[in-house]
Amino acid sequence: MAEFEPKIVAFVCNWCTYAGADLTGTSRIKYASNVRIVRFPCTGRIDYMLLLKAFDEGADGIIVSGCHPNDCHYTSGNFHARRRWMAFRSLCDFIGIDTRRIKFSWVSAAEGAKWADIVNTTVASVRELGPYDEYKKVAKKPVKEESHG
Amino acid sequence: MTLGFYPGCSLKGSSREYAESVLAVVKAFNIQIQEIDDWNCCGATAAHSLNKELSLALPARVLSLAEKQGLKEIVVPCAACYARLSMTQHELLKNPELKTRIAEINNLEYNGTVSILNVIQMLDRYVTPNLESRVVKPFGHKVACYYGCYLVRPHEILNFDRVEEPLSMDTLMAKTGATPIDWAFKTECCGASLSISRTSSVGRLSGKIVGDASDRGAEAIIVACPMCQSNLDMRRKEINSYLGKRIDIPVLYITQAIGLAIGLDRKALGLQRHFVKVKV
Amino acid sequence: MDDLRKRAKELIDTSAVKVVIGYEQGTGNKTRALFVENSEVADKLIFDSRCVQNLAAYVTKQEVKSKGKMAITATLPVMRAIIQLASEFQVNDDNLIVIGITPESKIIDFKNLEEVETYVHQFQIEIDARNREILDKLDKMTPSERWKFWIDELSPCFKCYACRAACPMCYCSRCTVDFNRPQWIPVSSNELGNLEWHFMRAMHLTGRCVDCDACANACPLAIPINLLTKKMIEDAKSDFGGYQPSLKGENLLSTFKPDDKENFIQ
Amino acid sequence: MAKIGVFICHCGENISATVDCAKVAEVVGKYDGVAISLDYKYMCSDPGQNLIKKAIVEKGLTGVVVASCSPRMHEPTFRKACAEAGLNPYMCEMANLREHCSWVHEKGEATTQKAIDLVRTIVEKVKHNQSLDAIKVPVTKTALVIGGGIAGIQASLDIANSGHKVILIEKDPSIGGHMSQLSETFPTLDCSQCILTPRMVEVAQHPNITLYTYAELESIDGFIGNFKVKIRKKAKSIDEKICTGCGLCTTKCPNKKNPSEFNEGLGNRTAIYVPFPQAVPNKPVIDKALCTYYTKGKCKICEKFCPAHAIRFDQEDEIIEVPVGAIVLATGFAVKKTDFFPEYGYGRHPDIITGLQFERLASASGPTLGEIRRPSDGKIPETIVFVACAGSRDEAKGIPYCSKICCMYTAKHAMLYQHKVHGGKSYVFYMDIRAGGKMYDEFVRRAIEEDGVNYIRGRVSRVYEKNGKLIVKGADTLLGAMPVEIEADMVVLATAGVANEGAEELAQKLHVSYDPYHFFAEAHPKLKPVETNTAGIFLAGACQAPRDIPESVAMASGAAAKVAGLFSQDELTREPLIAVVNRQAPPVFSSCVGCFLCMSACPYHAIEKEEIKNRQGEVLKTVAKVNPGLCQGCGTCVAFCRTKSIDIQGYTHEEVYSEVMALLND
Repeated sequence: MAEFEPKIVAFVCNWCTYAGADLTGTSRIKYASNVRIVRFPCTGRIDYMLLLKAFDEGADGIIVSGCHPNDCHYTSGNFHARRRWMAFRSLCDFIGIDTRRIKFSWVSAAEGAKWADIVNTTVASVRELGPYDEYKKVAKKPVKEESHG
Repeated sequence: MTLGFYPGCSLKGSSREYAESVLAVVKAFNIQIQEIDDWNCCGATAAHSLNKELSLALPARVLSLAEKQGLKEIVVPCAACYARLSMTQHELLKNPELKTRIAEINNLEYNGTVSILNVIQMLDRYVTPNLESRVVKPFGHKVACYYGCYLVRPHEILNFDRVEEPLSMDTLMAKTGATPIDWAFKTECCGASLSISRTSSVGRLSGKIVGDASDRGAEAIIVACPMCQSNLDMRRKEINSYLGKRIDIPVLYITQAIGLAIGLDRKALGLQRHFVKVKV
Repeated sequence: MDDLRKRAKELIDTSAVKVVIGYEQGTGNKTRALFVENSEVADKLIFDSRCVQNLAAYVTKQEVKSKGKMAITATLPVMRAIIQLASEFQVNDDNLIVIGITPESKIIDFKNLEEVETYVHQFQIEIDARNREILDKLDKMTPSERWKFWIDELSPCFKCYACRAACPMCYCSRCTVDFNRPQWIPVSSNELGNLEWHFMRAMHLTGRCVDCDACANACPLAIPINLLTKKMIEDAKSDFGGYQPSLKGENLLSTFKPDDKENFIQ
Repeated sequence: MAKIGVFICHCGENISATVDCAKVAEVVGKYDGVAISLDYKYMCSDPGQNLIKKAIVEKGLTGVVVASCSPRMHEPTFRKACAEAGLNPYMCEMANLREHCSWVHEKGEATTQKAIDLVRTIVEKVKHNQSLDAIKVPVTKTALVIGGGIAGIQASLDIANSGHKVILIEKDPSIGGHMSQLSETFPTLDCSQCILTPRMVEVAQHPNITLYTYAELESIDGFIGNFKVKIRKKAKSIDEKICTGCGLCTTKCPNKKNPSEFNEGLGNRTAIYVPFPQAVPNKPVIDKALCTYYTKGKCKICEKFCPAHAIRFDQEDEIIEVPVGAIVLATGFAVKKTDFFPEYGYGRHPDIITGLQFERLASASGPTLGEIRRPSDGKIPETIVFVACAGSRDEAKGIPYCSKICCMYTAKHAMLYQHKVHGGKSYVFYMDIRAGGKMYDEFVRRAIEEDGVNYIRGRVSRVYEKNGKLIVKGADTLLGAMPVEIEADMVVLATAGVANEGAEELAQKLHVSYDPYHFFAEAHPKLKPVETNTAGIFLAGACQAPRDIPESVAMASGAAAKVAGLFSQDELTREPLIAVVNRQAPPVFSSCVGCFLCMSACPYHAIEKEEIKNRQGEVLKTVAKVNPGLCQGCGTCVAFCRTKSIDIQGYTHEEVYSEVMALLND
């Protein structure tokens, strides 16, 4: 049987992590193709409900990434986001959502290599955890692993 | 409340008069005081240059004992003991792992509930409020208040007085009727523990201090540290030879000066024990 | 109790307020909300340990608000809710008088909300021992066990929204669950819909919940949904040093500190 | 029904080498709502763009997806092309197949599949996109410059010379700032006043500049292009229109012994005074805190002698309100006084002075007419010690930063001293010599090598007085920290440059960020050095960090260029990617419940309360409203709003939701 290929959704801000991921491309650094990026103006815009939606729709792992503290294009969007993530992550953990499947990171526009590393390590760790069947069952999604497309 | 008392080694030996005068003043102001039972050396100054754990374990044991004996507040007249105890409290409260380790070494629990007072803090709290009304014989002399190194440093941890130019002793002495002088050597080093090993250095360092006090017309030097006192007093011969002249200014503990001002017996204050005769 | 009735009559008779919100004897051994609009009705007012419903939920209801200036019988959780509502611009000194009441049924007169705030700030929001124990038990479970616990606990929920109606902080004119472009939360009361509804509600109450347990008390199926908000209160304490409703209007999640400490962002 | 055109770019071989572009076009072409899907070698080329334009016209496309490089690269290109073909530019989106796919993955099925997923996601987004119009904001072409030092003067002149109106306000009675106090300037040693005063006069006479001295900012409202500012003109107690500036009042005023601010306390001034002879405007003000009439109710001697009858004791502060389009902050800095230094006796000794005081001693217009004489007894010091880094780079003093200008002015001071006092001995205690700048290091070398200034690398631990001498104790770290003691006649401390008093309050008033030391923060440390994070407010000079004259002037001209650029248009055009609070039909008006927690979450103070009133003017509801001039489009409020009443154009709930849905489901 083929190795399990997790589906990873990445929620990133336009100014740092999206640009950082652009730099990964410009530097031709290769990483796992399991990730799909959704672009937001700022981490402050990332609605936590979207993270749940991603799991609903069958994501096995999630990456949320933005500008390092003090680097926010909008000065404090990432600080607001960080607070929400702290609360969100606590609640996820309490309700039993597997927080190992949600990676939060700061990736600047200069950290192309870091982006590749974040993706690769997330893919590897989620692959090890296996498909997120627990959530898929609740979301009435097919639990048998399937290929993309 | 009973105030705990940690004399440390000096106050039981070469600086007996410091202990005597502290206790005399404390008694005169009706303060309950109790010496910590089974206390040990604080480790100054040798321990902290040799063995970190030992240098923390020694003061920690004293503090643990004070806690165990139900004391909430202790007065530590010796400036070196005061610094070591305060440093230890700071380090252990900052670092829980270290705290556990030290508690294991001492086999005594340590919680950090005891507050540590130097002699001036103790006086400020319990004596100053009533001091002026108790003065019967104003200490009408020009005095140089000498703080030394340990009383105010490191400021971040002790958080006592102004680090570069402290004033607390000056303020206190003014209340006894003395005139504190403005001088430059308040926090210079006296040579401290080099007293035995390099007497000539002490002569030079302490010489500058005594010389400046004398030049500015001081009639007494007021201290709050047994090492400062013994260097400025006992090493006067070396000081005089460094300065090339004879200076007779006596060196009094602040508790002795206060004792005199409130009319305590000179002997009870141990004034006869000094090398430089106390004529004030 | 006489003091309370006297105070209510006084407020109505002097036209200081149009309505006094309090408790009356309900059916069985239960109490229910009473709206005193004339002084005869004031004699029905009661107060005892059974009066746990959070009356603050009424001050934002259009039907009550439209009567004019209100007075409210307020226990500590009600007062907390009032201050939180004031910080969110839902009530103010012009439209609300608070009649404070201690657990011993003693009346506290407050001149204004600022005094209520001062009173409220004497007490920290603390989780009671019984719930503490449950939280500790849940904390010791693995995430999978907790997941199973919650899916099971929430499965009977049929989304009657009694929790929302009872909660003084759920005063939004349009709840996220009623938002359909897009439909964030599935309408049906299936496992996923229930999970997301209660998850979202707990997030919305983070930093705002006054720990009155009105939601859990109102639930016809006795689902312990207040554990979710209690957990958030606990975590707010350890992560952000806790919170208190405050007229300053600074909400835990609408503000931040540059040195907020987390241990999971890479 | 949506008609989306999808255009897959090969980017030469950059994309097609690993992604099967033809297959992507084919698969995507089958999706609902996709009217045309094709691939091409270079979409950004003219023929490529023409393909898109042609399809828009011929197929009547309602949306366009260009799948090529990063939108950060070519989004403007393709949006412009769409606009040219008559499609709203915001109906065009890009899928990033190059940076996020072809360049980072190996050739293969999975990579092509990812490309398909990415394109599908953006197609779903575009289906929910809405036409947006660029936001146009009118521009008031008047600039407010706050602070009349060299930075404010330069900025005012540059803006005025580009043809725009300027209002310059200065809190002191005269413009000129610190530069007017300086003796000579490094590294050329030309006289500060000689180069400054012509500029000051030019400001006063410029037809485009309105100058308010003795005036401060009272309040500010509005946003870029449309600020409304209130200025408090403090009462000068004279009628400026009548006053001829003859100065008779200042010679007659009996209240003469007040320390002169201009001379840094080394000279005196009267209660009615002109700060210095070259002041602009050269008309006096009465210092109400000192004037005998104001404090004791009797005197009025100036009034008696004024030949023009210009004294007005009953004058009150005046508040004027003006609309401005841009603001330049040039409020400068302050220096720590000697009383900041306990180790140097808390400044109690008169012969321990600051660098700025030394400037006054060395200045020909100063209290000693340019002779270096010590304040205590007027003697010419035979030995002088300069202490660099007094406070600066000292964590313990709370000033860990380098004040930047001190190395240079200390070298200048020592040099001036050597030039004026032949045979004098000067010492400089320093930590490092930081003389980066054109001709700067040469200047310091000259002080050391030609003028014989003794540089000692080490810090001074204490300065005290003994037998009429100041004993300076320090260490020479280049000689193994050997203790050094110098008996000096005067000590000059190069005290740290700090933010002006009140800088924090001013920043808060203007919603401008500031650093931990209360200097104003630039929008980007490298690429936006004169902008602030509030659009339309710019920085010049030492209010942003300690700066020397050339840097302050350069910054001022930079800020002026930004203002002129802003004023070159009648309307500001901004991307419409901003937040909007919904409005609905009565009686709901908006789903916003008015909790206003979004207000504290907004980094830009862009959210306001709007009262919805009926015809009788009664308030029916108070709801949030986003000020389009201030909103920068971060969306922090959007994710925070419980009722989902705020949405952000370009990243709406529906748009991002449909993206996420499409990512994982085809």
